[in-house]
Amino acid sequence: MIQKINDIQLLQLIEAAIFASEQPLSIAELQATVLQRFSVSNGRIDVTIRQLQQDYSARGIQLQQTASGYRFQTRPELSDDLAQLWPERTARYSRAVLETLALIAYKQPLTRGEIEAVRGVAVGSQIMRSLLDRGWIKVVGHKEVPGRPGLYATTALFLDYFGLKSLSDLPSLPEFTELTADLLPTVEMTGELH
Amino acid sequence: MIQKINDIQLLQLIEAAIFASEQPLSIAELQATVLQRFSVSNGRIDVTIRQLQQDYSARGIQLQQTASGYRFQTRPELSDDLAQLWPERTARYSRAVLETLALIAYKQPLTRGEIEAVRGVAVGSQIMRSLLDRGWIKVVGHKEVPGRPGLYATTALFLDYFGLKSLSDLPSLPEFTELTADLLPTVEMTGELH
Amino acid sequence: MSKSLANLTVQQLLPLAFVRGEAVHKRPDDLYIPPDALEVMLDAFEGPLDFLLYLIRKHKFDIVDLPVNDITLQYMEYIELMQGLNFELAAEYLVMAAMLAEIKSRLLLPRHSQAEDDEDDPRAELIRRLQEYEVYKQAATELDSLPRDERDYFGARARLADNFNPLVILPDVQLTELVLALQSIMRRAKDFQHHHIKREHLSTRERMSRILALLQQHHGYLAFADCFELTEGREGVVVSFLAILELTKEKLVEIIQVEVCGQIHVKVARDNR
Repeated sequence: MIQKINDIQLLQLIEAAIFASEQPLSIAELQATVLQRFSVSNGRIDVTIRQLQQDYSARGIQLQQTASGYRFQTRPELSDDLAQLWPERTARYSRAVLETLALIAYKQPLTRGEIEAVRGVAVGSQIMRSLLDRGWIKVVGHKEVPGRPGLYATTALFLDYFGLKSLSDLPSLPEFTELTADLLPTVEMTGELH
Repeated sequence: MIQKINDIQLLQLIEAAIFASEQPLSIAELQATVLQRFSVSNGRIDVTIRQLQQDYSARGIQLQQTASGYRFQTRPELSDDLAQLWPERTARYSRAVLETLALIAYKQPLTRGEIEAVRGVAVGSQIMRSLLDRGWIKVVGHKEVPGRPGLYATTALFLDYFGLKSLSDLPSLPEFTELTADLLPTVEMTGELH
Repeated sequence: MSKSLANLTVQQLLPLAFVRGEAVHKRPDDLYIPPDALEVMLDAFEGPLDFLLYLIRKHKFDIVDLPVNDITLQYMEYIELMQGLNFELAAEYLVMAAMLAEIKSRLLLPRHSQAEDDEDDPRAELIRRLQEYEVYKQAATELDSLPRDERDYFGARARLADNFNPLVILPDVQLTELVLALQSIMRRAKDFQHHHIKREHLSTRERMSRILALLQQHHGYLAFADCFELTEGREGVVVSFLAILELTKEKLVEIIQVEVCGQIHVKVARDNR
């Protein structure tokens, strides 16, 4: 029953098995499955795996040893380009995010508390986080009131994204254009808010 | 923005992309994803793929072209040993499934009633359901007869699974052409048969 | 493996089902099939056409000459046998029996006139169906013998490197969306009694941010003169000056002059409340 297998066939079989398996394959698993009808020593498998590692050393994929066995994985340097294969689209920004961004753009620098005062609702940390992560806003200082809240302003990246040379290129609000062509409205906080 | 890529990097990137992708990758898909920031002609990709096919010609896996693109798959000679990796997996299909699939493949698009007319027997809903679930067939329209039954056709996934580049790669139906030619003399012969 | 695949696959054939495939042809040419084998056999057929094809092939009848008499007799014989076994006959088998009987009866009728020569042989439709079915039965066998994924070969995949990070495509925002958002705030803000609308140069607000950022770079302390970019000209200097005044008014910065006519400094405001 036990059959012989030559070195080339052994290499092909182990190579194909590791590629076809969903999980990493250990030497014991190779022995128990694809190699079960052959008489192959663990040492010979070791030699074959080292040969495979060498064969793939300069290729787009490499043979890696993990805790549970051997598997092929892509070269780390290629990860950024491979990411293009599965782009993850995030959901559109909520109204709260857009209003917060608009307020920071038109009324900067201002604190989160001031944004909340104008919007009339609390501004969640995740809203500020998503705008900070996007690189559209940054903290440019701290307001010297209790708690020293951060003062938010828009960034150069924000201007680049919207194709603006400066904030004065932001469109003026139609309903206020009759007041003045070049001036933009600002909501000033009442004394209690300062 | 458009960057250059040398031949070795290009080969590694295409190789890794095909290995990492769940579905076969076409040249157009490679251009639109991993190669989008590089300026690479389709001809150069062709050359690279031929190089890869040659690199893998004597290995345990091979680079194959299927209906929807390129994919790596194990050498057919190894399948019996590799099947040991999935002892519970069975790749047999019932005659009812195969006959239904063959009819859809060769006579598409056609309705379930038309399949039943040829097979002379009812086609169970679960047969159609499982072929649909598997992604091998799809409804491509409706026949304008009472009840507007769905018209079934095979998918690219069906071709991929059976290793076909297109429907024209299906084995031909030699008897079918003979049959239509033979039928006429048969009908004319009736006099002598009484 | 998907659930649907399980539906598609069949159990290993039972040993008794040797009637399918080559085993059938090796059987003696006599008609007799043991009743217990018949039940298994019927299961192995894909319907009455398949069964009829079997009978024709088994007895080496030429399908083109289709001896309806012999076939009908044999078909009926099996049907009776099946009924004797309380075998639940599929309607299709009975329809086929009826069709065979009908063809037979039509063939037995004497032919009267020349006109009837043009009439189709009643066997023709059956022959056409049998031949068409046989073509696709054969096609199914050939399809089954094609090298196939998960049987004759397996997909070869590689994992992504550990440093792989998915590419996140962030939502697009149009400038008009920002304006609309602000308009909606303004409409709501009008309802707040304690707010009042004031006009202001937007460039001043931008300059305020810039000066604060500049102060941050210089640890919160900057010479007054360094807050100005002289290359911007008179207008730029005015905007910067207004921005510093506005920052002072909003108590975000302080302007310090240690001695008369000394250097003026701008400093980020500390505890001035």
